Amino acid sequence: MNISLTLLMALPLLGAAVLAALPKTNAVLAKQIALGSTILVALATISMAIGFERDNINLQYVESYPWIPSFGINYAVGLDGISLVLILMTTLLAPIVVLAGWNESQNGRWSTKTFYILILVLEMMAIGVFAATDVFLFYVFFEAMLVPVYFLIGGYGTGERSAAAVKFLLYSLFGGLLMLASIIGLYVLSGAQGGHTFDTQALSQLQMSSTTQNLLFLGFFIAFAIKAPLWPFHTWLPDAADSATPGTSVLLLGVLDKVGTFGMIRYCLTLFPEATKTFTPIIITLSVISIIYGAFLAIGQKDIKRLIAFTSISHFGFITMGIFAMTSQGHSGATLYMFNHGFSTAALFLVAGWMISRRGSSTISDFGGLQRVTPVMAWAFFFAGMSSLALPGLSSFVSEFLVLVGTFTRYPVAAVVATFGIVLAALYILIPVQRALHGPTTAGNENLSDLTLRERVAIAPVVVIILFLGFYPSPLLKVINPAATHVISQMGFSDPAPTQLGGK
Amino acid sequence: MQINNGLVYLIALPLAGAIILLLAGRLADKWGHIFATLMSASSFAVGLLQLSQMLARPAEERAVEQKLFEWISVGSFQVDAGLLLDQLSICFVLLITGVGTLIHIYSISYMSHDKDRRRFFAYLNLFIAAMLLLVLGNSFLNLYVGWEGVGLASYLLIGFWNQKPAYATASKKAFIMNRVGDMGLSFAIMIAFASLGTVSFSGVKEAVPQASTASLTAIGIMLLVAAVGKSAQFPLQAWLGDAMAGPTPVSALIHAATMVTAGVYLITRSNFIFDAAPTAQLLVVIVGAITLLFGAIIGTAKDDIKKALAASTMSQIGYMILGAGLGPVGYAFAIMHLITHGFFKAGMFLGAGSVMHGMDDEVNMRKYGNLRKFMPITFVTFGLGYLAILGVPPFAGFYSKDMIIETAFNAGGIKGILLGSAALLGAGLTAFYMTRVMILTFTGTPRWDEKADPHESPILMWLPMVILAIGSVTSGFLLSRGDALVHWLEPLFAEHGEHEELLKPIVVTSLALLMVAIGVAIAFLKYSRSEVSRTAPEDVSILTKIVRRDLLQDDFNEALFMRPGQALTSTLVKTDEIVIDGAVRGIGSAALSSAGALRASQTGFVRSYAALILIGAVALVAAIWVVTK
Amino acid sequence: MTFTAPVLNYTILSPMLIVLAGALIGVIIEAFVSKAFRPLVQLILTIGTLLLALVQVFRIRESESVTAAMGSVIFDGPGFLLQAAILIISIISVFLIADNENFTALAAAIPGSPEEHESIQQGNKVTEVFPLTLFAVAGMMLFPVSSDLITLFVALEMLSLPLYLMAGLSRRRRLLSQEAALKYFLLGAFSSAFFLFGAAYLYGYSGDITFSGIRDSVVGGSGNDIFLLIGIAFVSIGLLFKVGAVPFHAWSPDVYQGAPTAVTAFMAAATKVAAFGAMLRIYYTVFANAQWSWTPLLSGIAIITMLFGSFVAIAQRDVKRMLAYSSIAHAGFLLAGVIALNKAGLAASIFYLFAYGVATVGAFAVVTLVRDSAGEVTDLNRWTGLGKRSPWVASVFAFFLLAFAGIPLTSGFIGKFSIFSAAYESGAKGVVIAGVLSSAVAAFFYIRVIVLMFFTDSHEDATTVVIPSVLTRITVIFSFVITVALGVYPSPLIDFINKFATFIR
Amino acid sequence: MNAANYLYVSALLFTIGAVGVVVRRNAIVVFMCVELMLNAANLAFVTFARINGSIDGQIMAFFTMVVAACEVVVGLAIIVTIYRSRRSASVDDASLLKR
Repeated sequence: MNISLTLLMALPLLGAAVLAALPKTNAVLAKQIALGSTILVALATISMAIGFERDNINLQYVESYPWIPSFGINYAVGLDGISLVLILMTTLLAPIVVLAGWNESQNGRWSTKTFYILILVLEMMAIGVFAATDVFLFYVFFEAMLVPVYFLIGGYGTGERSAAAVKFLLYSLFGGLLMLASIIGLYVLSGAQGGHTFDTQALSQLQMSSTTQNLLFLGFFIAFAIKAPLWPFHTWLPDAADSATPGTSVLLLGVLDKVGTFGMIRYCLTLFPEATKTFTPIIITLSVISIIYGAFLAIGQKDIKRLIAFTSISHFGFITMGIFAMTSQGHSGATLYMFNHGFSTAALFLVAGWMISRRGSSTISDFGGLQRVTPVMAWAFFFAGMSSLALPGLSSFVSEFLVLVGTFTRYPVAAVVATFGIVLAALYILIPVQRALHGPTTAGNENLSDLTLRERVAIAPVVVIILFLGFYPSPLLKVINPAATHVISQMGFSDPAPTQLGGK
Repeated sequence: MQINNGLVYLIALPLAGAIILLLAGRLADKWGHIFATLMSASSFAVGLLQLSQMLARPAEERAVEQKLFEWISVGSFQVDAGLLLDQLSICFVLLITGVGTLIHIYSISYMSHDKDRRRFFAYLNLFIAAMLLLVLGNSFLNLYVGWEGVGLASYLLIGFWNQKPAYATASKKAFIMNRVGDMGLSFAIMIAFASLGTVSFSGVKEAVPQASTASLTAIGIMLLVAAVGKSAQFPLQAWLGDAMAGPTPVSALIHAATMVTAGVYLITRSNFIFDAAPTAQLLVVIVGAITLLFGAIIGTAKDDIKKALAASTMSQIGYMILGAGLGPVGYAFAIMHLITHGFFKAGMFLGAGSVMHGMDDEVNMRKYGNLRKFMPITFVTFGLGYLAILGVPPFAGFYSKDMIIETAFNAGGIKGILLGSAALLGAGLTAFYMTRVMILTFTGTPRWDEKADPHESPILMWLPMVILAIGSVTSGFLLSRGDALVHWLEPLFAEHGEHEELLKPIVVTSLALLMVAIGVAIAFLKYSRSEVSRTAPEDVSILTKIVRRDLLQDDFNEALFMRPGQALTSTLVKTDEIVIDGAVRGIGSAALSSAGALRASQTGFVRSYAALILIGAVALVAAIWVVTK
Repeated sequence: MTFTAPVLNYTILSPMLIVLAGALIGVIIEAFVSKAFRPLVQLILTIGTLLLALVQVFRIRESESVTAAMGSVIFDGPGFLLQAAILIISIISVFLIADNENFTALAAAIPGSPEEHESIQQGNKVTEVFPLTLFAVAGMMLFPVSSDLITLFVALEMLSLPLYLMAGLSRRRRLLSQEAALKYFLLGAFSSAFFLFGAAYLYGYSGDITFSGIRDSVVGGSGNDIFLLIGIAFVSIGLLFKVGAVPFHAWSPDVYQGAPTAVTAFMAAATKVAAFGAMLRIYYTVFANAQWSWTPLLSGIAIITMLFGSFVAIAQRDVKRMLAYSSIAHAGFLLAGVIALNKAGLAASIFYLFAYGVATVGAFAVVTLVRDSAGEVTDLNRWTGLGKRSPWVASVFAFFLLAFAGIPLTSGFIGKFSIFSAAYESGAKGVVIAGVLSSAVAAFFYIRVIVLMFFTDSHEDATTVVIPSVLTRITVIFSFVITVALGVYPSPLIDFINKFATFIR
Repeated sequence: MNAANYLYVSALLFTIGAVGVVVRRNAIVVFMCVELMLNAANLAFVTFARINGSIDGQIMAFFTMVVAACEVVVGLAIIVTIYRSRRSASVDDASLLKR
């Protein structure tokens, strides 16, 4: 058996162990070790991605060992195109976050090394949650991930950090417990139909009444909708993003929240195809509400971090809509969107974080005229903003357009309403751009320093990835497409053939 | 179709210029402007080379394609990054790179005092690249990339002096109103894919015969929305006036000669859709007619020279849209007017820039006067452009505008009469406000501010003006000689049958010239005979006030979109906090208070605990009795 | 008439006899060994006894004959598992009890009196607590293996009486401690009376005091159902009182708070194992065929218990009271295992009892470490900032709380999963949903404590964490390791339990 | 005489005892009420032994008495201690632990 995935998960843990053995005083060494480990993990992931057979729709790098045999629980991991892409995103973001947030840990309650131990543990769990092919294993990672994030927000954040951390944790736990009820339901059903198992493939073959299926589906879906977050389960996100350090926010919005949308694909759709069809209209509606609502709230924010959080709510609306549109464009687009959103949010949060740490305030109106004072930083922020509003030529455009086109072929009304989101996106990006970067340089901003070399090195790969994938998304799409098409065809859907309006 | 792997250089050269200048930062301050100009010029050279190759081929084989790479491919949604150079796009390529290069040259001098000149040239190069992508893309989606790319460049250039809040706001406004239009383009592409299964020009063209009219009409209307946004047509015209916040060369290049004409390009490029969707086509002409009047009316009351020219641009593009909406017979005339307009309007804008250069960046024409003495070259070039826009024979505008008016009359029935009359009226109004500009600026008595020091601009500035002026004089004649342009473009458009002529061409021409003469005369009477005050008179009719407020376009947008939008936003922000988050917090505090209440049940008295056990026992027995009954 | 000697089958009884013998020797030591040596000797004796009993339990786990003392005791698989669990939990609890800071110098002295001062100065120790513990352990071991009503009742009293006394032995705040003892005693006796009355009716129903006899009557359905129902109801009250189910829970917060923390730990963990052990046996064997009558009621009580425990815990300001309410909530979860009435439920319950018991002792062990000059501090407001001052202690405590909350990778999660899935399998979906919801509520207060410890800046009257004694350290580390191990790789224990988890009827 | 009557008496005694526990304040009296309940149970045991014709119930009664005696020992010890501390045997006075 190929144990690459396990080794990949062991790498960050190894880094964390080395860190734990370090003395508390040597903060710089801790940072270097953390950076080294995350880079190693990223390289390892890239090499796995190169070895991935793109046209093979079966899971690859499969591993399976009995874990709790009496419950039919296995330690089972494997990759398809979707999970590979998400793991790639996670491991690429991790070193960037470490490098970008080099000094983030210094205002924390605990030492620097603890910060990086938490980050590395989180990275390991994120890999695990995307790679798991056993529902129980997935759940374990899903819940256990909360703990490092909780301490990252509560211990190293700013402002009302502990309240935000608690809110985040309670929301997530609540969703997780609902999912636990559903998992128990699946477990019992599988026991009645040929032996207890948690294997995703086997569970998708279960027979169940439509009521049962609907209830179990809801258990999963609400958990994922909280995590994603979908309106109206979103109110934890702005608070969490407001309080967390920028790096943590990147991991929170960029990686952790993707577990929600990933879970929808991997579990809601595959395990409960019938219930999915039942609930699709509602979910599409919620997604569209999220898109528009998130955009409007973003426009109304005065705090830059909250603004970014609300833009993400809007973006997650797009992702969810793409998933449930049940077309190959929507589905591939949604997965690509997850990847792209990771980087565009990373860019926004990291640059915003640098701005905030220099200015000592996160209120948008405290900035002003930064373009003349700190041109590189201003450019970076502007670029991140353009990526967030899905400017053609940048990666998010491809995914957003695919989602819209994919949705339009099946749910034209939803797609049309969602498209209004792109105008609102222009507003919620350009308003802060104008207030923070343009206009006369406001008092207090005259002496801000521009990005340092370290910060430039950190943001450069993000910029390159966003640009590159904007013009040439094929490498990712070729990995995603087979998996996405597979999911849809399993559900019994195929892309709608071109149909004329109003007949001919 | 033939393959030509050289097309990419058209875009790559200016794009490389932009990237290098942006990345190099201050290092490139010394040579950036020259480098950018060279990039633009090389692109022009490549364009000329392509033209010469194209001329060498027979008419049906002139179009060439280049597939760069597979861009987006998911299921049946297959879009390659591909370029298409045909007779239509070569016109644009040459216009963009040619006028673009001239404006680069002009800007070297115009922006020489600005310490961010390098950045300005980077943006200019970026614009050229994006605009070329717009006209070279071989599918609607590729076009879309260029479409938003020019929007971005326009945003950056309008807001080039964004340290002034009003300028920053203007750039934001332009971008957002453009996005509204872009939304239309998105819809068009989505509908095209959903109903025709393809988004490439060639694919859509092939699919049109099988498509339902409803689909095509929907696509056409959405394309029109896109065109309306980008070309500042009614009702999305409000941004163009504010866009004059950008440096004047920007106004000349982007907001006169090229970007704003992208809507015309889009409609012409999609001729096969509009030809099959009469309703959409009707909307196109309506929009064109309204805008040409709208812009002209606004132009009559503008004191800001650049805004007056902007209003004129709006109006002239209205003519082009009108022409493009008139079907196969009108496309070529729309393009012709587009090209001639590119020359004379760019020339006039550069002239305006030259004036401002000498007048300490003053834009209020009421503070000009008698400048012909001090700026002879500017006066002459501007004057040639003036004659061209009026449509005085044999200047360029005469050929192109006259054709559009004529075709409008020939559209048939009431429609033809209405459109033709609107176009005629527009010609008169144009004559009025342009004459007003000429009089206020170049004649009369000086009304200058103290700081003004009018002088002729340096050669780098007047040379492009001269070249453009030559174009303003000759282009119309050259393009229409033997219907050169019409025949050149013929392979792209559907055959058009002979129309019955409502009015003979000579009648139309005479009417048009008459209108022009009336307009000029009124302007002379009004402004030349009496002293012009340095401030705009306040005791004017309500109608004038409305026209001065741009026909209330901003008030309208504010009342209808901005304020309700802001109200909605703040309501939603409160709702989120009070209702949604409030519900969650409410559950939390309800749990806490109920916990407090339950906690009180623990009184500390052992007898009450015993009583609880006793009650529990009784309840249990009772429950058992009920359950087993 | 010839006298037939009863067959006692000492092998089966040996673990309990060992413990009882140890207890008796302990009493003798009290009389003969000098004060100075008593604590050490008693400790060694107690631990030795318990270890020996544990070894013996394991040695006889697969013995052929399972009944002893003429059918009064039945040592089957679950009996073995429960006795082993009780012994392990007792051992780590005794480590805490050995910390003499917890106990009064002279129980008979009036609080604050000169005698008490004198006694403290002489360095007196209440070493009687060791034999009392052993007696209680013996009772606990007997409780789940009892096989007739007499033995059951005697075992119940045997485990209760020493605990009543131990609850009153606190060194600090003795009035509270005595009050706790009084309340525990009065209410305990009160509930015993209910239990006994119910036992009488079961006897009246079947004419037999052995479990098998009563079971046969239930299966046959020959007797008077009203007697059976009264019997079930009243016996249940006695058992539900011991496990602290609502509405028979009222004693537990007060007693948990008032009793010396080491005793609370022992009581909370070991009593729960014993009481649930007996409950499982009775409901799974004796009452199984009358489930139509009691499942709905028990489900209702389970739901109320879970929700009540979780909700009221939110509002607590004292860490021991909070843990008491948490234990009420856990009693509710465990009742789900009783309701399940299947093999999975039995195995899950035993796993849960062990995991929860160990974590509970560990949590209380941490509580004993947080002190100021006047002894233990249980006021949560003074726990603020503990994570800053003593990161390790706070982290371990946080980990136990996460285990109580059922976060994955802790034993609590596996326990919760297995017990809920068993309940779901038997159709008790309502209980599962209530369990899930109350878990969410419960998470709220566990997290609150974590917030206090880690994310709140400390007050001036901050507490300190004493350096733990070796014994306490062993307890904490052992509990921690078990809680982690059962969360990460529970398979060996689950398989082991599955192998034995079948009641012999 | 009908054996059921003994059961009624036993139930009556049990109820009196239970109510007594709830209403009386003196710890000794409360404890005596508990004893009354235990004896009510004993009476039931003996009655059932008679009805069923088996001897187990009577044995149970003896065990109960022994256990009750043990309980008295423990109980009185606790009550006396608390009386010495508080100079009061009222159970209501011992109510520091609450909420």
